[in-house]
Amino acid sequence: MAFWLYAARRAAHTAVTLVLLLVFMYVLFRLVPGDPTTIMLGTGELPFEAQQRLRELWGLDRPQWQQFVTYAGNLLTGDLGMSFYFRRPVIEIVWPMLLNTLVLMTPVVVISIVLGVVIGTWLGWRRGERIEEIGAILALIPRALPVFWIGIVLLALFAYELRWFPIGGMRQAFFFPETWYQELPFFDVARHLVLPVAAGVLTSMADPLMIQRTALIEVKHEDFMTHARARGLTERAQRRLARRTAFLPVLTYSAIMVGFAFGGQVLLEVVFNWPGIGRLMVNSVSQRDYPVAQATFFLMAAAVVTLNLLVDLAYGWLDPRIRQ
Amino acid sequence: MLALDDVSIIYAARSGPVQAVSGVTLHLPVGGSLGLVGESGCGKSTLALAALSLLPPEARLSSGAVRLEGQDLATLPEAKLRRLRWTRMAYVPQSAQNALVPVHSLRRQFRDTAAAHGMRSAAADERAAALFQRVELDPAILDRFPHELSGGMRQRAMIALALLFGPSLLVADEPTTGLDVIVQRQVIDLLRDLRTEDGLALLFISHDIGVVAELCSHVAVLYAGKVMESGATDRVFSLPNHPYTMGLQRAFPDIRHPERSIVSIAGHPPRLSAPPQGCPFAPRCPFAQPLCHNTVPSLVAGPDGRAVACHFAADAEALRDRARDPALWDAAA
Amino acid sequence: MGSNSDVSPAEGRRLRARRREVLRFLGGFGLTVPTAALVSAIDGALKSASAQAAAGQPVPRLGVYLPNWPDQVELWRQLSREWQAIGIELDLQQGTLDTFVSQIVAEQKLPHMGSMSWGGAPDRLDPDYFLSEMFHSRRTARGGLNFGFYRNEAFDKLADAQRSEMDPAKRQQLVREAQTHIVEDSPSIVLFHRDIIHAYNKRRFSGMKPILGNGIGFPYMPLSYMDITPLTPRKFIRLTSIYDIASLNPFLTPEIYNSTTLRLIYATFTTRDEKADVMPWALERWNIVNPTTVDITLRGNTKFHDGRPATAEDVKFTFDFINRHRFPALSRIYETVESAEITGDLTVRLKLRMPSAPFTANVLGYAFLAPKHIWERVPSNLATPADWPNDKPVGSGPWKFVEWRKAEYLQFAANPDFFMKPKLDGMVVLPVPQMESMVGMLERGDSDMLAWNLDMTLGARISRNPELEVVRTPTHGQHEVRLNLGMAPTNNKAFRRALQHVTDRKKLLDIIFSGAGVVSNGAPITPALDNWANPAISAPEVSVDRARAVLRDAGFTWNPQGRLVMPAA
Amino acid sequence: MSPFASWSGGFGAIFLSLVVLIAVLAPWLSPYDPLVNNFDAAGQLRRLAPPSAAHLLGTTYYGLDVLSQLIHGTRIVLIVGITCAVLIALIGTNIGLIAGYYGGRVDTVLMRATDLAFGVPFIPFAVVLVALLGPSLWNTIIAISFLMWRSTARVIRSQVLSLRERGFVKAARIAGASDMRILYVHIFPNVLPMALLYVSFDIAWAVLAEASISFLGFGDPHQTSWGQMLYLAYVSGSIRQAWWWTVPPGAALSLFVIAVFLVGREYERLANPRLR
Repeated sequence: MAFWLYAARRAAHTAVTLVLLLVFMYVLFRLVPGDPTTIMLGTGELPFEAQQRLRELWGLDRPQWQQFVTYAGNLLTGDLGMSFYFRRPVIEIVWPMLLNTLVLMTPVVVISIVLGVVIGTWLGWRRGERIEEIGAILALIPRALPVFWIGIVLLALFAYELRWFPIGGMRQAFFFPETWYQELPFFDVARHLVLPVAAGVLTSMADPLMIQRTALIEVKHEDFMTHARARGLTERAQRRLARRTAFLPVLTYSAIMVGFAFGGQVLLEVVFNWPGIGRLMVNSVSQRDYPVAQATFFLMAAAVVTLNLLVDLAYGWLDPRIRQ
Repeated sequence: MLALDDVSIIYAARSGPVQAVSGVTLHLPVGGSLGLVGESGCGKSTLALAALSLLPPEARLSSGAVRLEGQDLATLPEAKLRRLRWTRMAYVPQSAQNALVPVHSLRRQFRDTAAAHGMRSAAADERAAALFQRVELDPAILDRFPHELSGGMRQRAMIALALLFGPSLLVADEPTTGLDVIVQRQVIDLLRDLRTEDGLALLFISHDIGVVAELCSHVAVLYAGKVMESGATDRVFSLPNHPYTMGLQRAFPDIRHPERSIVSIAGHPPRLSAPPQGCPFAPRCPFAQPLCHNTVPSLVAGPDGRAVACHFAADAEALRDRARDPALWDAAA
Repeated sequence: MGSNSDVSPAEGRRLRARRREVLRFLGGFGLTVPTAALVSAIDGALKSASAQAAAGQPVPRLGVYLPNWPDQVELWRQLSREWQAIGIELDLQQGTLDTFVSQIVAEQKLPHMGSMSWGGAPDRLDPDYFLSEMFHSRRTARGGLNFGFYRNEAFDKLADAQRSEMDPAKRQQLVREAQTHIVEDSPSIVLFHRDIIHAYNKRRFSGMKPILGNGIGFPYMPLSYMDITPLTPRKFIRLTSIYDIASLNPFLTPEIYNSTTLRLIYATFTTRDEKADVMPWALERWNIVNPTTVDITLRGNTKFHDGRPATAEDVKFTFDFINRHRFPALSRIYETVESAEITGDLTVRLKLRMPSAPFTANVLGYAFLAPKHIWERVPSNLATPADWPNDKPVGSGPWKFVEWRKAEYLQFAANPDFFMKPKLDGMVVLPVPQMESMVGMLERGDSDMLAWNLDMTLGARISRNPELEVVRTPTHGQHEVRLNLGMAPTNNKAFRRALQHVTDRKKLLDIIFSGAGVVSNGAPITPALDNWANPAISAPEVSVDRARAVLRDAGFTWNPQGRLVMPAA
Repeated sequence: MSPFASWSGGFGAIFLSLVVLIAVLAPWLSPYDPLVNNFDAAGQLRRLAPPSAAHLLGTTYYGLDVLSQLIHGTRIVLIVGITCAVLIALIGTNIGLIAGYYGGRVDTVLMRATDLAFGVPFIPFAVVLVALLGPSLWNTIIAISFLMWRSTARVIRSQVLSLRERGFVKAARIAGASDMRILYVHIFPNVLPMALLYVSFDIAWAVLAEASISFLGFGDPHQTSWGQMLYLAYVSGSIRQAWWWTVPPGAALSLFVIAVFLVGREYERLANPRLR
């Protein structure tokens, strides 16, 4: 019962955070000068009078507070509004891009955490050995490289020089399989995924790795690890035990990591020409397409905030100590 | 059963090597019981870990040998050692709270231990239930997590876990610390029953000489990593030959002499990174003479199977008399 | 473990404490002081001065707006240095395109000058755009593109006259004369007309048609794709472009890339040929009855992509539809065309609100044939039919819509029913937002044509590849520096003319675009557009001495530090 | 501590000192003005010239000397890194201190703000801010600092939560010390080591963030930061052709960040005995 109360309270907090976020973003975007019609005005594609008419049609001539009331009201009914730039419901614009982004981000996050935990455990287990010192520094190096730079280097090597992988994009517009494995359903997307995922994993892996390593070093000194050794558990079983216990901080971090991944996603998407939500967001900011920019911002933020909530709740499941 | 011959252990610390245990020799016969007493930091726990060959990586056996049933543990390959652990020798650590895996249920911990030695889960469950009854715990508790149990229940579960394979040696490191008196009593009774009924050899570590006196036939008094005195428990505690034992004895309430006031030995144990030149206890010893500060006394075996490391062991009778005065101990500081 | 913790805690603590003391000091003092210094330094450097120049005083640092594009940044790095020769200094304020629009066009806050580049949209081939839109005093109103506040009655008259002059020869005269005013008054420093450079795979395709302002690959002029011929069994071409379209509704967007791409599906009534002359496209012919009456005749046998025949009904519907809904994107159509009457099966008579010389090119060339049977059934609950998604566009143009996957590709199939049948089976446009990837795709063979402004250095690299061909085409688009005539010293004609003399257009073009382009003669119409350019105008002589002489004659002096000083009142 | 570990910390420290030295001496060290186009004897622009004796690291698309740009870039890196780190430390530490010390509603509000900051995707937000404020170095710094305080605030708060229950804080409170005094005289020095550790990492993050923002084309076009160099190389399509233009700034950036990490690690080792 207490758990449900706790969960409900956390959920309420999350909801408040989301609402605040929404207002914050709305205000932020309205502060940016110009609207989508001004850009067409500036390139001389739209005369001033026509621009004014467009602003009327799109409701941009109304006072800000009225626009906000409309926006918030629509939002309550699940309507994210209409994109100025695409003149379609925002959800139709954002949804496919969000899916594309998830296709790229999910493997990045999952592989980063799995590899980070495995390697971090290994390094922590080897604490004090020279190989651990070198390994820890090696793990720091890709973390220090800008992700777009890694992407460029990977592209130069594996796409331009060796030609093993495509230059960018998510699919080849017209892909004609030549051999049996190329006919596998996701082959085309998969081969487009390799390089961006590699670049993403290289940079995202270091954090869970270092956290896992530190946690493991601390866990290793716990009495129950000595006791596990005394019980004659095999080294593998001991390491598994340590990994399982040390995983909790990584779990907490994973929610933050998804946030970072969302934030850094745009660089990967630019370098690898991935049709995802990060590029959509940056473009919609440049195009002053507020409804889309707000929705993308909000979706990302909501994902992070909600994940935080889920992680908090999952914590209870993974760490029975705080389950009450 | 268990024999420690001239064991010395050195810790590699940042400031330099630290001799935590030096030249300790102990013997625990099959079914026997040996208590190790001393203040915290005297090397008891290190010795216990050494007996199980569980020293942390930064510690190393610099001399001597630990033999279990005649086998030198140091020469055994890790795989053999692993199989020896828990089947032949089990361990009840200081705090069951920290020693049980917090994220696993007790059943899981029984099963994992069993699996490490090739016992199936079903068999482990059956054995765990039986052992729980043996330690007077409800087998339903097996599905609980450590934090859901009281301290006494945890400690008993810990003992039950130690008995999983019916080991012949049990090393118990302060198993009663942090428990309230009634629970302490239950645990001690349990250990005594195990010893007498199951013929378990017990290496019992405590700072509480009362408990040791109750559980162990033999005792070794440790100070600064060295044995100060050893022998049959009743003899050592009724007629201590070493001033440290005398002080230690005065530091605990004695049911036989409730009128005695409790003293504390003034001062602190020496820093092991820079041990004193002579007798390690000399700086705190109310009877210390110049000789004590210069020369390390060696452990001399006595006629009745006792041994003592004191230059003035011969004068023990007189010292015991003087030690009755509580003021003496406070003045030494 | 037990024995370890009591080893040397005191000593360790002492050591650590001492270290911490030191680090604390370093952290507290060592970081704050230099940072405070740095912050104030940055702050000082960023303070801008854009004050008006007073008579007899040194000219203050001149405020310059520039977009934060690399070529613009390089341009101003050059100009800042060159203009030092006449003793002026610049204060550069870079912004994004939209800050430019909202600040300068909408809010009319141009500092002393601002630089812009104007693309070569097809309607700008008509001289009216670069004359009237940019320099007519009417366009100094808020939102107008005469944001430097140039006002000259004589010029206004000429600009108005050429607009309604339907006789090409007379119009040519008027246009050429109007340009002389711009050159004389120097409200703008027109720099150069950068060439359009596209590249394609010549082993796979032939028949590319370079068109002024369009190159071989832009969709601005539909004619450019008509003769592309496959040389391999693959009969569809893949082209890469930086942009993607935003909408499939041709009534919605005025953005040039989007609107011209949709006009591949929706045939415009007229179009321009390789020589930039107007030619009929959806029309069979047009006939100017009088300056405000035009008869247009649709081609016989025109079919929409869904197989329904197109008739005069559809033509009339199109104009009525635009007039009724007043689509902002199509303002030039409803502002020009008053009404449309059916006069035959395929003939419609258009009544114009006023005589318009650019009518056949810019109105008939921009209006497209919309199928009545589809657009009359657009849901009425929309604020405007321009908001209808139009997911399956049906037009009568040379290319049929197949599929659009946003940010991935846009696919067309050839329309065999169009009077001029494409030689290809289809076309795929791949939006690739990075030049590097576009070049890479072309080199790897992942694309067949690079339809975006290449740079000559990249062009040289590409042309070393035996499979690839680079095509350079001039354009009427331009880079210019607009001067603010509303404030000193840029309100001084001699000052503006002096700037013309210290601006080495050739050198700028060489450095910024590897010389790929046409240097401006100072007039807003490119010399490459020989129909409209004034051959009598030649580029101002590049000479610091000349510039200084012009300034000296106008009363400017220089102070001992070499700074330009305003003439005494 | 193994010799290798101290060696790596030492390497970081030496490299950073070198960067500072280069930044200070940039005008004397760089062979050319980093913003002046170079022409050859025939008056031709040295466009994308490969490394030679005259230009050790070649030239850029506009004929600028890469080595000189690289050298001047150290200044931007230091300005961005240090300014951001200080701003972040100022904001983050104070929010953490106040939230942790006062608890209750203050804590709730400040932590809600921190949650909010964690929810905002960083790069897109920076892009919006730059669009709002205009592209300049100072605005980039503001955009970076505006969000990055979040981690510092959280960590400092949790430290303060445990510190405020300690004897010395209670004693100070009983002795009647003001909240200000307790916070900044008693508690602050104890969280300083952790704050400084975060400062060191913030330097690294800030430098990477500046490079990312520049790379997306929202940087200050008049500053030759390393990120700006990469951006220009990228948009001019010279990444593969002119390795001398793309490798040095990328490598310098990475080395700088690695050096900061190593020094931070070494510092952490000193400050946090558990990790020894």
